[in-house]
Amino acid sequence: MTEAIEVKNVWYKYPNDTLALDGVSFFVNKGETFGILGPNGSGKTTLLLCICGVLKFQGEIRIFGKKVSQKNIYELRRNIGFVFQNPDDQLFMPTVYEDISFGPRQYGIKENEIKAIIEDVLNKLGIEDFKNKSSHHLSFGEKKKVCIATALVLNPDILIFDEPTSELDPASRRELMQIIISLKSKKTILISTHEPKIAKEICDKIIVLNKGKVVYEGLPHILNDQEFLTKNRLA
Amino acid sequence: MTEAIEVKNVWYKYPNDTLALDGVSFFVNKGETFGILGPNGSGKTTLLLCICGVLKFQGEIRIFGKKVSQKNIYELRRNIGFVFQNPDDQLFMPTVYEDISFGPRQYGIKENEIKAIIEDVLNKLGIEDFKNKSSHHLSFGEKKKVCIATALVLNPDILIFDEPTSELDPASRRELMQIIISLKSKKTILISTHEPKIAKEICDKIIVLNKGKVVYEGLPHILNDQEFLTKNRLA
Amino acid sequence: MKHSFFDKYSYINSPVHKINPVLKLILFLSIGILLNIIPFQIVTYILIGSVTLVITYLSKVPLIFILKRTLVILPFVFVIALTNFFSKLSESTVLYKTFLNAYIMITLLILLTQTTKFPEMLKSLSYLRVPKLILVLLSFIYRYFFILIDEAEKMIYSAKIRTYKRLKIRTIGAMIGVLFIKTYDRSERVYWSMLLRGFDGKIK
Amino acid sequence: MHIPDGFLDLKTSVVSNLISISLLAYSIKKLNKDTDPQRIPLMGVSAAFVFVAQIISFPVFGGTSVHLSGGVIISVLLGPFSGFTIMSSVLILQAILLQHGGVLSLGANILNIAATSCFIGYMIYRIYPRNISAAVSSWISTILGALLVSAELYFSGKIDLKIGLISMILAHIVSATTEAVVTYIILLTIDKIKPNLRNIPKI
Repeated sequence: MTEAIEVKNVWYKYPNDTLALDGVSFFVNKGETFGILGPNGSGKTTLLLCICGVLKFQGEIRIFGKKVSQKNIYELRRNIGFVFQNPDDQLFMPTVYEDISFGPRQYGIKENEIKAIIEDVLNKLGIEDFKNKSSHHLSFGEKKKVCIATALVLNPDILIFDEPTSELDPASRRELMQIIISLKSKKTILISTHEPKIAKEICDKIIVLNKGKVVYEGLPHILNDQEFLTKNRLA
Repeated sequence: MTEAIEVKNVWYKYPNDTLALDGVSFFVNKGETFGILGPNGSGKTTLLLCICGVLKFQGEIRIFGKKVSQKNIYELRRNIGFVFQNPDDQLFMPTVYEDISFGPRQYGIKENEIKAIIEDVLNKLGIEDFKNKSSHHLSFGEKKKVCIATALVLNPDILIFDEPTSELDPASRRELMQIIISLKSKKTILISTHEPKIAKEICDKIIVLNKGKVVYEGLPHILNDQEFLTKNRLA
Repeated sequence: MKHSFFDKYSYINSPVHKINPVLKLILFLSIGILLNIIPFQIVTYILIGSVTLVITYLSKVPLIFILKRTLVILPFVFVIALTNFFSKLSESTVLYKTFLNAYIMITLLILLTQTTKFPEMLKSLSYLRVPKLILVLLSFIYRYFFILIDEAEKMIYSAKIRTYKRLKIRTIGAMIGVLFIKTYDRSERVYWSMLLRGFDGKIK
Repeated sequence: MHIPDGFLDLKTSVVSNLISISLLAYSIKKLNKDTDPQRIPLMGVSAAFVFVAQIISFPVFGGTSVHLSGGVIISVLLGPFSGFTIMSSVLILQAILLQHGGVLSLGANILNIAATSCFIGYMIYRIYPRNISAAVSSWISTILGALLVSAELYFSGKIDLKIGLISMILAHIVSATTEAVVTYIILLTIDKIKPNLRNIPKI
């Protein structure tokens, strides 16, 4: 089995009855860095939340061959790390340490083990000083790194980044891209973005979403086609 | 008097005592499109809010020669249109029409006059259908246009855009840049951004802020200097 | 995330939608008072019941939507039924009358609000001399409810992605605390945006 | 807890509406005297916050869930008159948009839910103004609200007082306890992250 994620004919309706995902299908191979492109409002975030089983969709999603359902959510979610577009949506505990330890604690890992893992993750990201700060007082780029730490702490096989570079200045963006690139060889990575440049830079394969439908699936080379980009509001 | 905005040695401290602006000085000529560049957290938004007298700073700011103080702030602000980075902070009324009429009503303009001005502004921006909608029904890019309408409705001489393109997809970004360019010949425009590309495209003059200090003031050609950009976290 | 509007059926067109909202509100209140005063008679209820049905039909608001929303009266009906069962103090007609009154009133209230756009509702409330501060608070709730629920929902998703258990009261409580901090920060930015458009402490 | 229309008789409706309207008029008068213009947007967004906080469900045993009411927390943060005005606006909107509670019964609901928590609850909190007292006063004011509901239904001639009181209190023990615990946690979280928010003037 080499498919990390398989999405088969997934539908999702917003509470107000508009269709967010309209029969989306694609698959991501293990170890791939996969891009989901599309303009604002094309359904990218919704699709990512469906993959984690947070939103109740119609259709079928498999993670490493196992069907996403309410029963096996325990083992599946443990294997997925999710980085939200806006760090303020992701961080809800009083200190950075408590935010990062939230996941491990839920899975019953011992406190001293958690402490060691967190030291390690923070060190790798170069943010060990933040540990006892409140994330509320950090800069946008710093918060983003804390979010990556919360995603990495359980050492998942799959990492999902929702619009990772949005609102970041060029330097922080480059720094973040470096982090993602350094993870590329170890993880299966799913990235949503509206920036063709980012997809060209790091994605092995992409799909393009428009109004909840997949309008392209394949290699990122299509992102040099100006006409295609304009038609799908990506340029 | 050709100086629209004069900023002389302005200091600002956040409530938690960290220095946001550290002796900032520059001037903007009438009719100029002026860019304030800097990475996240360099003090751009704080500076813009000081210019409008919303935050209490130390130092001196003059708008068309008049010193910004608590006494005359009311009349000075009438001549400034401000477009916030996040439209949800700017639009707080139940319908688009009421949001745009908020400013004129505060300044005691008559209802029938307000109606005519709003029709005109909405027409120019091509969003006359939005009038009776709630901004909740609009997309991010559409909300952004409504914000521009709220800034234009009192026909101010100075327009301020805080990170105008943030979170917009490429197509919406281009549309927004078109609007700003169309206003260039009529207004003095102040834009804050962390994207050198945008500054190069439309600014006549720029300053670069870093940690609350002006590190460059002059023509935007410096933005081709890779070393300068890297040093100031803009590349 | 796109949430459905509370007043989502107010955007369709029907004869009931065209009636002046102030008139609708006054009619609603009069029927409420009338139902309280009149004695319990089958004929009267058949009459008022059929009028309600006709309005429901004309309004084009889906019946299933109305039926679902009327369920909120059940706990109260239950308490009264309990009294009825255990004590001889109240007669069974009290139960029937209360149930019918409550049912008619809630149906009419659903129809009133689902056939009136919220901004129009605000206008009629201001016409009825509801204080400005209340109107301002109502419009702020209407505007920021969806934004705050989005923020809350995303925090809940972010926690759910990192656990398989039901969220603890402690976690959700902390989230609400964080939500208030965000609320305060948001109100500060909204305040600046109001200042920049000429706000001087009084909304005109 | 929100009484719908049709359950109260005319005299109870009229009396409760008159009391609520006077309390509201007095609160608004107090607030209008305040000169800080920032209070208007602060109260506005806070009202939306209460509305949202009431929708978030808390899991309790047996797969059921309860909701926060929020009167004590908002009064402890912004003051009793601000809290009461905010809670009343939330109740008005819930009545006209969600049909939680009725229009004729609005006065009674404002008394049961807003007045108990924002005035009585806040007074209890002021005796010993610590987070733990906010929790205790949340518990007391929720139960007090339940008592008022039964009293109003009794005065309307709908229920037997004893049965009403017992069933209402039993029905509210869990939600009162949750309200107390959550109020405490919210205040604790704010103290940890942004303690200066506890210094907002209390009006």
